[in-house]
Amino acid sequence: MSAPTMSLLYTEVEEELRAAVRDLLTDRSGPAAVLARADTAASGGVPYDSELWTALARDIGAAGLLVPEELGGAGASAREAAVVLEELGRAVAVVPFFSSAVLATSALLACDGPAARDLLGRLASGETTAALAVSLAASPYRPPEPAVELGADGTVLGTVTGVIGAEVADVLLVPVRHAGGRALCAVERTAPGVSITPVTSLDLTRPIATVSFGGAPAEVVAEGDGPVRDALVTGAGLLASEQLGIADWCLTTTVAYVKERKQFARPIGSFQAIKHRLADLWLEVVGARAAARNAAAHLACWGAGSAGSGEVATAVAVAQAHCGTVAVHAAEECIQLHGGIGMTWEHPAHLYLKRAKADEIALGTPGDHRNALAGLADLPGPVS
Amino acid sequence: MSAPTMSLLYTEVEEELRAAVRDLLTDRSGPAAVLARADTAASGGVPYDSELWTALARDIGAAGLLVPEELGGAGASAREAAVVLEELGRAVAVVPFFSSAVLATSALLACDGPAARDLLGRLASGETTAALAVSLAASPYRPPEPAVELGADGTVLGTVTGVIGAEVADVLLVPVRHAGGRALCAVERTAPGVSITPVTSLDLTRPIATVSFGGAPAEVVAEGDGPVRDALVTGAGLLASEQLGIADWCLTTTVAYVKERKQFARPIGSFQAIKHRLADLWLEVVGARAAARNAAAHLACWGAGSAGSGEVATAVAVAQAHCGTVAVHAAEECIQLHGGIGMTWEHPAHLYLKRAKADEIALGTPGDHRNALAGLADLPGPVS
Amino acid sequence: MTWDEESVAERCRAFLAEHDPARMDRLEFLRARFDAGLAWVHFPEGLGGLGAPRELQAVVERELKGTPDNDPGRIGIGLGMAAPTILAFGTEEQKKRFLRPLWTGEEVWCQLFSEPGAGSDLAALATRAVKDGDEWVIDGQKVWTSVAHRARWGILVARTDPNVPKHRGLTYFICDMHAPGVEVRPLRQITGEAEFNEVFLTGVRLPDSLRLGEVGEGWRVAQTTLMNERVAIGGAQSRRSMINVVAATWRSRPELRTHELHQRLLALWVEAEVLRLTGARLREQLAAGQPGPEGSGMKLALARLHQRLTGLEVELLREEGLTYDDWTFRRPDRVDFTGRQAGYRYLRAKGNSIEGGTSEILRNIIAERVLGLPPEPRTDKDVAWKDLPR
Amino acid sequence: MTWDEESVAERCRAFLAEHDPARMDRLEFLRARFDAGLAWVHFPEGLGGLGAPRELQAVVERELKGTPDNDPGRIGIGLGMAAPTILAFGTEEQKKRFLRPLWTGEEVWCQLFSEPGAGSDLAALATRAVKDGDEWVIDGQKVWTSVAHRARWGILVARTDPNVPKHRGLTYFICDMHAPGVEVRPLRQITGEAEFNEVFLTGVRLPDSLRLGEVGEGWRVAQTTLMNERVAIGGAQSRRSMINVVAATWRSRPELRTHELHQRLLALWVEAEVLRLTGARLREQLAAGQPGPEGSGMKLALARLHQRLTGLEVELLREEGLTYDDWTFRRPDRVDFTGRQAGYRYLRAKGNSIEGGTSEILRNIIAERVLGLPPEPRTDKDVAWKDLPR
Repeated sequence: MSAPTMSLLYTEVEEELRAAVRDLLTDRSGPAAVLARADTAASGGVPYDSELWTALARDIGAAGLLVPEELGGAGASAREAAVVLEELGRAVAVVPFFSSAVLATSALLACDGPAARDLLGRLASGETTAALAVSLAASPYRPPEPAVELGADGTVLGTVTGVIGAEVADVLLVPVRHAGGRALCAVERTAPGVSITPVTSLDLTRPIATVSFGGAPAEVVAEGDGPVRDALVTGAGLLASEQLGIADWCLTTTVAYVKERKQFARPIGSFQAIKHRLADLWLEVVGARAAARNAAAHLACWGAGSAGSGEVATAVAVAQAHCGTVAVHAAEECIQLHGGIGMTWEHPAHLYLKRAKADEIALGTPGDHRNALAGLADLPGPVS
Repeated sequence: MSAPTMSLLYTEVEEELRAAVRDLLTDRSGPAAVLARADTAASGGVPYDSELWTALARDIGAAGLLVPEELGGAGASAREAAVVLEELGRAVAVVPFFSSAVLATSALLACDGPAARDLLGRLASGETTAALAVSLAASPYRPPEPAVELGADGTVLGTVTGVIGAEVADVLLVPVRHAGGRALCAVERTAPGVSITPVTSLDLTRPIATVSFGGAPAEVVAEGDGPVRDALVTGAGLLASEQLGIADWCLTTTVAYVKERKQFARPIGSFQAIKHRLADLWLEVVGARAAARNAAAHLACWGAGSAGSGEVATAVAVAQAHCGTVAVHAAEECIQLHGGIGMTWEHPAHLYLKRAKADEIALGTPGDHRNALAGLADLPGPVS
Repeated sequence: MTWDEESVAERCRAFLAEHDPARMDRLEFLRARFDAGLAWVHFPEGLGGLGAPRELQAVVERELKGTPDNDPGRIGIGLGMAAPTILAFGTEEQKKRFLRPLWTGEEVWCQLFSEPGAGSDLAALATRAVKDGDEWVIDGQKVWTSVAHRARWGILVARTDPNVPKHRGLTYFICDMHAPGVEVRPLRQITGEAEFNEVFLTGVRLPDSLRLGEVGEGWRVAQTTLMNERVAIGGAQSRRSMINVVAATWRSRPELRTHELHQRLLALWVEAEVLRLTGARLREQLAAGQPGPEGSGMKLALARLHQRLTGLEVELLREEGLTYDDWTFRRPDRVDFTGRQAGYRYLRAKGNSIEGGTSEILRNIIAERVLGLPPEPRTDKDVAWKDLPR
Repeated sequence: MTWDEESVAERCRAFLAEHDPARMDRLEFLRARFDAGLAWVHFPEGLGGLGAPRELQAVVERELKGTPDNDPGRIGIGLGMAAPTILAFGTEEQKKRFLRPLWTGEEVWCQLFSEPGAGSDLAALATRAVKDGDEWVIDGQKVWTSVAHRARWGILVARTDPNVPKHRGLTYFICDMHAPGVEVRPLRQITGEAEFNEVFLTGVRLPDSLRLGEVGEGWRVAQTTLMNERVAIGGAQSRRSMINVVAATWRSRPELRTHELHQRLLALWVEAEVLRLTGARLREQLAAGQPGPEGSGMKLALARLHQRLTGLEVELLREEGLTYDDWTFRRPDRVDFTGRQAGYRYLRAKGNSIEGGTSEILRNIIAERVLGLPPEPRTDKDVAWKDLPR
């Protein structure tokens, strides 16, 4: 791979990747399919589509995008992962890409040593899926204290709530505390003492679960909490691209609807108040694209060492502060401008609203990211 | 006078007072007259209209509205003063009603003793005008430390900035510090050592000045800082009615303009985006009226002792938090929806914008008032 | 006679002296209360009222506090929309027949107005009513019909003349929900439950005696219903306001607070308080016989406030905000906007700016009827309904 | 030839070797630079350019840094609006005559478009141009004309045919501002100064050689001018951005900070940064030959941002925000939105959403041209201008 570019545009390679993902999702994860998955989730089932995941992870190679080539991955960068997330957001697809190929993989990429490398190799092939056992509501600015304890006997004990992708993970990466401080451990899903309890989630297309470790054998993949911090920053920055995808779908779908829907013998999209609101929303989405691209470009260069961590953190915080709000706003406007039909279960708009709202909380709220900018942009708060 | 009512409507007596004030202002303080006053201010002159003030203060009796009947006043309440302020706001009239008949008078009403009573009698007749030498930007929640010192020889030394109505005041009420603590002093405008320097003000219709006391003889009218605190709370609460008047003028004038102004062969007020914005603005103004009336009613009952100070403070803070923002928003929409003509000096809209913006800062910003509600409404901030 | 607070209170005490709720069947008590004119005092005598000023109803509620009530949450559409319309446009027979069991709750009512193709543009509705002898034959589809599955009667607007402009070809009916050809299907919504229904009307035969108002006057009759609906929604003083729900969460969870959320909460608290005062002022105006135009805005403002408050609450709760209480597809007995859990409140509030008139339509109404702004150019006012583009 | 970065740089160095600015008259230097094709490299050869890609202008600016410039702030209308229009629609004679002194700054240009009755609806303008032999006689009133009092030429749109629909009866002219009948009056604005003028045109005679484009084609020509204006406003990378001005105040005045202001400032900082990135992405697209529609939105977004930022700054300054620097009625030489004092910036920013296309018009443009939403019903498109309601 050539050195990542800081360009805010999409490269040709990125556009090709997007086309492949979009084709797959159009085939396998259209609105009806996703609604069926949501019904499964609403009935207490696990909604993930393992065939879709296999096609995405293995055939397109999305699982190993961030994994270096020498470990069997694509050796691509955050830029390409961002494009995949845009498409997954646009389809509210029910796959563990973000949980495994972004969050868990980013954590492992920040680990040294053979255990992490072995795991990365397994993830790259798409045969193994991992989950980072950290609450989705964790903020990169205040990473949670590890709730799990690593005993002297090499087993882990404790419970983590709010975990995504755990139901379909083969390996759980869990931050632990032990006598020497903190570490990141890998636990096989099938190990004795591991239990995963689904929680009724607001977001039907990416449910959360409670993960309990009742003395399960664990392998330390890294000491310290650096890997978790890196994963939360990378995850936050890339989540902005998923939010962009959500917002883009909501805007596009709403624009198409108001062109068709007639009331008072006119398309409702010819009413000026609606036109102006959609123009404003379009501006927000245009800004979201620039901000999300900027975060991805900075994360890509961070990997390559050419962007300082302050710049990366600023790019991530700006993207999250903006995109998190835009996605919710777009989903809310989508519902409102669809009128009654947008309030029905059978129209997919609600799936986007629920995803957008969950994403707003995920990995720092917009307010958390703005507050982080107080330090990053030298805009200190009141002297108390 | 009968006991003040907590009604949010206007009483018949209030409506009669309003009609009298509005008639006077229509005659003497129309847009052209106010623009001429503003030109005077812009050229460095003192814009106050003393004839108008005489008519308002003496003939209508506005100067003594808040002064008890036994001291020669009208013995009316904050409700009536609020109605006068609505009309003065609607006309951005250039008179010292707020500075003298509200701020200075409220301070004196909180004083005991013959000196204050004498002064109130002089103010009630409308022959004497007073100014409270406190910055207009002072917040009732953090009253400023007195900048003026009262010496053992009974003279005052120090400078106060941001004072309104000083240029036309006969008496200056100045908070002082002295060996025994704090006090409120009265200083005659003509006393030796008093100098008043006009400042170029954003608000052309209510300029501010710097008031310096270079050893002027002073009379103590009250010990302590209670009178200043009372005046700031009363002033803030009643300023909401002025802001309501500003907002109401801006809305009414804009609605009238967009009905007349044609572009694209239609009145611009027939365009839906403009209609919706004005509907939203109307809702804000409706809320401003309820909030301003509520503050006035509570202040009226506070005087009569039937509303607790927490309730009064809440009513004042809510009114200020809302009305301060609404007045600025209404003035900004007024300029925008007038298009180019609203940007010209010859159209009065800018006078309202400048007054609204200055009022937003006056006696606590909307943010200050919201923050006060954290305590008043039991909505505490973060545990730090 | 002219009623005042004292005479109404006296009437209540006399009624209670003769009707001890502890020793009577609940329904018998309610029927007797209706017959005593203590159902809705501003209704005429003989129709559950005393012909008294509306605000004296508060005296009745105070005096009869603790006695069995008609469970107004269950029969809101009857009380808030059907009853005032029947009172205004019904024949004497219709008033006598329908108002009493409506008020006692013996007969539940629903509203058959909206259609898939006629939401904001209600006058464009397509459900047909064709006269056949002394009967009308109804065919069409209605939607957003709450409690249709429990309803005995529905208020229905249908098109009786497609050859005139849309507002002029409508007629208002009382629909017998037990008649053959009425099919009710639950309509699941984004909260997971089915609070509403779709109602399919296929060859439903209604006697002409169930027509309310004149043939072709349906739009005017419906305006009365809609006006009452918006007043009911916007003017409702809910026992448990949304701001108090969110404030309670805030107070009980200090660990969740941030400066950013604090500022937003304070701003919303002010907005809620201003709205409360606006509503109080409106009620004062109504009581003083000066009905102000503020009512039109209350529903609009409440919808926005509830949406912002519930959005804030979900965000404030963080990990708990990622959860939901129950997605089960069921038909709730009643709706409580402030009930259940934060996620439900957030999702349900999205409907507040759509149901009973969208916020967009309400802004049009304020702009035109309150501010007097000119209408937009209309292309649909003078065209026969059948020739309108769809 | 095909120009690239290196060959343009080489040309600059060669030019400098022959023209030492230290030893030349400033104007002579600028004229020589124009003649060397280094004025605007994307213009054709002989007209101040090299026929090179637009982005290579940056190379010229870098190489010639420190040499005398044409003071673009003083002649922005000529550079940003007149020049591209003359290039697109002018005759060879017009291009030769006007572009060189326009670029060197010897001749200042102004824009005579808006009228008191034709702002957003520019095509409704009423200034008449009547043919009289080989001349046109102009009568009418223009407004919002900056630098009219210093201008040698003005770009003018006038009505040549009132009997056809408004867009079709317009013709574009170059107005000789020294011609008899041109009267310029300063127009005082809310900041106190007169940045703009009213221009009264009374029997002004212009030779037909000053017509730009065909008779009746004025609307199309004017679109080129307006498009360039909006790109110039929205795409300008100001040296000193408003957010930095406010941030500097914030940093230097810790005693003024509150949590409320802090949250608002942080939100605006994010908005400014997102807008900066949007602009950067737009420029990348332009450079890559994929002009995106984002340009239309930049002006809209900048206006809103500047208004919020300046409003925040005045509030933040508290007592200082109650003051103003100078109300003197004067004609400023140039406008610096970020200059002077907070009160001035606040008032001046109010114009940002009006001048060069109101925010309302820009939203219409985005909705229709970018999102493809249907137009509103129009009643003024097929009516002769003289029959339109006013």
